[in-house]
Amino acid sequence: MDKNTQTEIFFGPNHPGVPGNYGINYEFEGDTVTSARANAGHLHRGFEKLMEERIWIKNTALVPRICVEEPDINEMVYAMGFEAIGEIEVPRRADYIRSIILELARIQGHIFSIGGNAAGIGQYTVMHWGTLTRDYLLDIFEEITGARVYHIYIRPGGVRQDIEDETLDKILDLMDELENERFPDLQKALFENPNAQKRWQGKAVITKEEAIEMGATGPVLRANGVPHDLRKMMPYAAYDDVEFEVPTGENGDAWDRIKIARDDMLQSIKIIRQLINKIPDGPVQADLGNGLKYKIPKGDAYVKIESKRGEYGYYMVSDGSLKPYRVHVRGASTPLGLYGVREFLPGTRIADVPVWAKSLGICPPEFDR
Amino acid sequence: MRNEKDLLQLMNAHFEPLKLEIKRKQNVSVEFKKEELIQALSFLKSHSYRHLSTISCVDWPEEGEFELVYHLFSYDDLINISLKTRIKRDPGIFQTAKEIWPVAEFYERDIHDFFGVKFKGNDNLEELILENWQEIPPMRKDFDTRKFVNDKYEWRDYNGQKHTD
Amino acid sequence: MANDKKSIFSPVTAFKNLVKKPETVRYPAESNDAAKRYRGFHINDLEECIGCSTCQEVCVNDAISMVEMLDVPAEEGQRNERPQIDYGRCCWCGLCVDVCTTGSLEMSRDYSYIDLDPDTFIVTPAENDINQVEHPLGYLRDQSSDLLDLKRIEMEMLEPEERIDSFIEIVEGFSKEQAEKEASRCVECEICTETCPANMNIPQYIRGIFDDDLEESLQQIYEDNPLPEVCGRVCTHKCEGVCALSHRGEAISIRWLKRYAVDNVDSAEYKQVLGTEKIEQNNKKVAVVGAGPAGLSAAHYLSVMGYQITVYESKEKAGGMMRYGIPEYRLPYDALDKDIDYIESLGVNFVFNTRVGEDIELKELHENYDAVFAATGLHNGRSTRVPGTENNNVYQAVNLLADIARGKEVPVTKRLVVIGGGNVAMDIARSMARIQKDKYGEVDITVTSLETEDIMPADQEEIDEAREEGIVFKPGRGPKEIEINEDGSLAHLCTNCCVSVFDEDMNFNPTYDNSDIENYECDMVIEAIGQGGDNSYIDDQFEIEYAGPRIKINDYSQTSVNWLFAGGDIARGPDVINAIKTGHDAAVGIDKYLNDSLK
Amino acid sequence: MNNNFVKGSWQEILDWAQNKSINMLHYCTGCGAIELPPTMTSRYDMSRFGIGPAATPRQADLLLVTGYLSTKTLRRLIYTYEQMQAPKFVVGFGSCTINGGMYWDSYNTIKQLDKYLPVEMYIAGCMPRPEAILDGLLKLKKMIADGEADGYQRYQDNLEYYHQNQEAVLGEVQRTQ
Repeated sequence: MDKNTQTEIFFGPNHPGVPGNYGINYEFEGDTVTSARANAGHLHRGFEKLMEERIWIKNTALVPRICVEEPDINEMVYAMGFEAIGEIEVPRRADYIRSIILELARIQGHIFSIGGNAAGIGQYTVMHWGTLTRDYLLDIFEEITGARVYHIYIRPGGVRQDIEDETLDKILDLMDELENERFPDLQKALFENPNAQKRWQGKAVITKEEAIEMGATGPVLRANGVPHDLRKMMPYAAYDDVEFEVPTGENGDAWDRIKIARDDMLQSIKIIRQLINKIPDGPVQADLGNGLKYKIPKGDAYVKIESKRGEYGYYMVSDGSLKPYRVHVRGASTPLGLYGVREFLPGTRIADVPVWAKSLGICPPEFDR
Repeated sequence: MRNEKDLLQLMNAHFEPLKLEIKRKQNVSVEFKKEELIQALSFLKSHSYRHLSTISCVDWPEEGEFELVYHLFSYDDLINISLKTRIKRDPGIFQTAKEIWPVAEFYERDIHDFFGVKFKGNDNLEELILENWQEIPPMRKDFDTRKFVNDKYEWRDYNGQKHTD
Repeated sequence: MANDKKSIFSPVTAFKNLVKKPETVRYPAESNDAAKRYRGFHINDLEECIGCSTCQEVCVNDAISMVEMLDVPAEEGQRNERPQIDYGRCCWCGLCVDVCTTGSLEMSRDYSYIDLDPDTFIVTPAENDINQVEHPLGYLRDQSSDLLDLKRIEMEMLEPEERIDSFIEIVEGFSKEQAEKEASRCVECEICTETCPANMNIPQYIRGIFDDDLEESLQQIYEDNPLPEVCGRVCTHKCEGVCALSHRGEAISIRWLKRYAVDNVDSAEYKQVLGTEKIEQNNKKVAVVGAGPAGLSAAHYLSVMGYQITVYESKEKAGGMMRYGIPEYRLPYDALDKDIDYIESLGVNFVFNTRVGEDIELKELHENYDAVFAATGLHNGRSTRVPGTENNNVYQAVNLLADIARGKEVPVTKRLVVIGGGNVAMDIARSMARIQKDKYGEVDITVTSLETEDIMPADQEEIDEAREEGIVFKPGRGPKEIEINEDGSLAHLCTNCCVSVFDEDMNFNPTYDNSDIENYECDMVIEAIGQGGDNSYIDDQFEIEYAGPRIKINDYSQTSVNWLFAGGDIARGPDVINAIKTGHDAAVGIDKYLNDSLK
Repeated sequence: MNNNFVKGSWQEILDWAQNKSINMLHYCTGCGAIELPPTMTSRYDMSRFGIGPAATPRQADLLLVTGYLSTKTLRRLIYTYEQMQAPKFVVGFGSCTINGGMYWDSYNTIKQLDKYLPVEMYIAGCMPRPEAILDGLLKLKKMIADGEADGYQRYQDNLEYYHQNQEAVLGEVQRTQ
C-alpha cells in the first residue's frame, strides 16, 4: 500500500480482531493509524437504570451480566457495596469462599484472555488450549454454583451455598494439574515461542505516567514495575490472610502484560491453596432476613476490587428503600476502551491493532453497561 | 503518608467543605460548594491523589439537583476520596475537569449521554454510548424505562398463553 | 517459569497431543452430565404448591406469571393458580427456588430445549420440565440460600408466676424493632386476606409497619375492622394458620403486628388519620340492637357513611362478649375502650340498660328507624343437665365471667372443676385460678372435656398457658353425675370415658365407656359447654327464617325480613372477627337497602 | 423428464451439500458469545460437524444472535444480514431473543428478534450451554438437509413487514440490497 494513501476504516463491531461487540473507527496513512475513535455502546443495556427498578436481591442476578468476562467480580463489588452501606458483617468462611471464587475467576479470565491474545497473533493452538483449560475451571464453577458462566453465587451477606469438601479437593487437584501440566505446555507453546515474543515485545506500550494519568490500573500499570494491587492496598474478603506477590513487568508493553497474566495465575494458585488449607468452619451467609425486604440505611459507598484487568468499582447510593437509588459501574477497562484508543493507537500499524486491543484487556460490556 | 484524619484536616485547611466524612477505613467523602470543586480536584492531584477512578452522577429530582461525585485515589496514602458537589438540575451545567485529567472528557460525555449534564470547556459532547436518542436522558429519575418499553416494543403473548398482571 | 528463553522448537510440544487421549467431549454421542447443583429447567410439585405467587414476586425478569388451573382446587390456604415460566424471559438465577414458600418449585439438570416456534418457550412446570422427560434434580435450596425468614420474633410474655395472681395482660406486645423485623418477614402473598373472615388487608398493614408508616397501617386495618385493639389480642387468627411461611417455618405473628400498629397510634389522632373529622350526615337513622362486636362494627361503618346510629344495649357498658366474656388478662378494658370510644366519637348514640323486647319493642324500632341491625349474641350458658347440676354450687361460666368483668365478687372454693374444652372453659378456668391464688394462695382446678386434647376446640396456646398456670386437664372425659353430700355441698364430679365425640357423619353424638369411671373431688363446678341465645324479641313479632339454630342471612347480613339485618353469634359464629364481618356486611347492605339498590 | 423433478433433485443435492459445511459468522452480539469459544475449540469441537467460523458476512451462512440486541447493534446486524449471501440462517440464542429475557424492561434492547429478522430456531438458556448449542446446530443441519430452513425466503417474501419493524425502532436504515 502506498505510504501516503489515506484510508478510513470501520473496525468492528463485527470483526474477529476486536474484543467483543465494539468498534473502532480509524484513519490510516499507509498501514499506520493516524487517528482512532472508539465506537462504543453496542452492548448498552441500561444496567444502571434496570438496577434502580429492582429490589436489592434481584440485582444479584443482574450484576454478573455487566461483564461476561468477569461476572464474579461484579457480584463481589455489588455485595461489598451493599455491605458497606448497611454495615453488615460477613461470616469469615464466606470471606474465604469469596476469595476462592474470585481467584478461580481470575485464572479463568486470564487463561481465556491469553488464549484470545494468542489468537490475535495467529497462535490458534494456544487459543484452543486456553479455552479448553478455562472449561475445566467452569466445570468447577458449575459444581460450586450451579452455572457455568453467570454464577449468581456471591450475595450480600455472604455466599449462596457452602462449598463441599469434595469440591475443595477437586479444586486442589485441578490447581496441581494446571501448574504441572497445562501451564508448562503453555509456556513452551507460547511464551518460549520467538514468534509470539516478537509480536508482543515493544508493542502497545503504555508508560507508568500515562497509565496513572488516565486511571488505568492492573496489568497495564504493573507492566511498568509498579506493584499496585487492591488486594494488597485495600484488602477485602480474605486477602489479608494470605501471602502472595504482585507480579510486575518492566517495559509496559504487551509482552509484559501477558507475562503478568501468566504470573498472576500462578499467584492465584498459591492463594487458592492457602485459602483451602486455612478455610474456617461456620456459616456462609449472614442473617439478613426476608430476601424480598432487604433494606439498608441511607448512604453511599464507592467500593472497588482488583479484577484481572485492574480496578473494578461501583458507586452505590441507597435512599433507605428496598431498591438501590443509584449504582454507577466503573469497569476496569473504561479509560482504555474510550480514552486510550484515541490517545495511544495512533502510530500503531494495522496488524498490531488486535495485539493492542486484546493485550489491554478491553471488555466493552463493562463500559457500555 | 496521610491517614484519613490528616486528609480531612488538609481539606479543611485549604477549602471550606460543606461536609467531611470518614466513610470507613481508607474511604473518605467530602462535599464541596460547586465553586470550589475543580480547585479541590487540582489541589488533590498535586497532593498525590493522581488516580481518577471515575465520575458519577446522581439525580435528585426532588431537590432539583444533580450530584457529581469524583472518586480519587492516592497510591501514597492508599485512601479513596469521593468529592461531591451539587449543581442545579436546570440547566445542569458544570465545569469540565478535562484540563486536570484528560480522561475526564469521556466520563463527562458519559454523564452527558445519561443525564444531559453539560460541561463547560468540554466541547465534544456528542453521543458516546447511545445512538439517536430522542427522549429525555435515560438515567434521569423522571425517565420511566418500563413505560418507554411498553410504548416502543411489544411482548410476546405466546398465542394468548401468557397472563400478565 | 520466569525463564522465557526463545526456541523455535519450543511450540513443537504441541505434537505430543497426537498420542494423548483427546479431550473433546464427543457430544451428543457421549453426553456430559450437568453438575449436581446445576440450575436447569424448572419442575414444580403441583400438589405441594399453594399458588402463593412469591416466585412471581421475586422473579427478576417478570418471567413467572400465575395461571389458573382448573384441576387444582381453590380452598382455604391455597389458590388454584400455579406458576407459569416464560423461557423467553427466564435467566435461570434460581431465586424463585430460593424463595419458594412450600419448597415445591425445584430445578432439574436438564438444559437443552430447542424449538423453531418461539411460542413454545412457555411452560407451567409440573413433575417434568419443559422437555416432558424426567431428569435428575439439580439446584436445591439450602439453609444459606433460603431467602425466607422462617423464624418468628419471640413475643415476650409474663412468666406464669408473675401472671397467675393478677389480671394484668400477659402478652407484652412488640417493640418497634421487633415489629419491623417481624413485619419484614411477610412475602405479601395475600393468602391470609382470602382466609380472613373479614378479608382484612393484612399484607398492606404489615407493609405499613415495615415502612414505619403506622398511619397507613391504621387506614388499612379500619377498611375492614373497627375493633383492631380487640382483634390484635384475641382474634382466632385463621390467617396465621394459612400463612405461606408456615409451610416451611413459623407463620408471621399477624395478630401481634396488628396490635402493635394500633397500640402505637394515639387515639387522639385517629380521626385525622382515618379522615373522619367531618362526616357528611344523610339524615337517615338506623338502630342497632346489641353493642357487641357485630353491633359496633355495623355502627362504625354506618356512621362513617353518614347514618345516625342508636345502639341499644341491655348491659351497662358496650362491648358484649368482648367485655363480659373475655378476661382482662387477655383483653384489658382500656384497649377495648380505645376502640369503643373511637366509635362513640363518630357520633354513635348508645342507650344502655335497655333490653329490646322488654324495655322497648322491636316494632317500635322498626317504626322509628329506617333499618334495624340485630346482634344480640348468645349470653345464656348451656347446662350438661347431668344429675346434680341444679345444685347451688354449680355455676355457668358466662355468668361468672360477666360478674368478674363487672368487678363483682364471685364465689370461689378451694377445689374446682370446669366442664368444657373450648376457649370459654379456658377463660373461666384461668380467671378462677387467679382468684383462687389470690384468696387461698394456690390453684386447684381441673378441666374436663369430652374431646381429647388433639381435638379440643380451645386454642393450643390457651391450653399450654393454662397448664403453666397450674390447671390440670382431664381430656376425653364425659360428665356423668355430680355427687352431692348430705349437707348440700358437692362431693365429686363423676366422669366416664368418652370414646368418640362425633359419629361417622361428623355430627355431635358422643359415645361413652361406662367401665372407665373417674371421680374428681371438688366443691364447685362450672359448666362451660356452650351458650344459647334468646331471639324471642324477634320471633314474637316477626316471622323470620332460620338456617339451623342461627338466623338465616344473605351476603349483606339481611334476614328474610327486608328491613331487619342480623349478625354476630345469632347469625354466624363463632368469633369476634366473624361478628365484625357480619356487622360490616350489614352496614353495606343497609346502605344499599336504604338507597333502593337492595330489596 | 419432468423439469420440476430435476429442479427438486438438484435442490436436494444443494441442501445436502449445504448442511455438511456451515460457516458461522463471527459476530458476538451479546453475552451468549462467551459460550461459543468452548463450542468451537477442542472441548466440544463443532468442526466435527463441519461447522466453522467465518470472518466476513459475505462468506457466512449462519448468523448466531447470541443474546440481547441493543438497537445500535440491531442496525449493524441488519447490515450484516443483508450482506450475507443466501441461503442464510439465523439462530436465536437464549431468552433475550425470544421475549426480551433479562433486559425485558431495558430501553435500549429489542425484545423479539423474529420481528426484525427471520429466525430458523431458538435455543433456550441464559446463556445456552455448549451442549445445547450443539443440539441446536445439529437440528439446524437436519433442517437444512430437509430443505426446511427457509428463513431467507421468508425475509424476501415479507420484506415490507421486516423493514417496517426495523424502521419502527431504528428510524432510517440504509439498505444494501
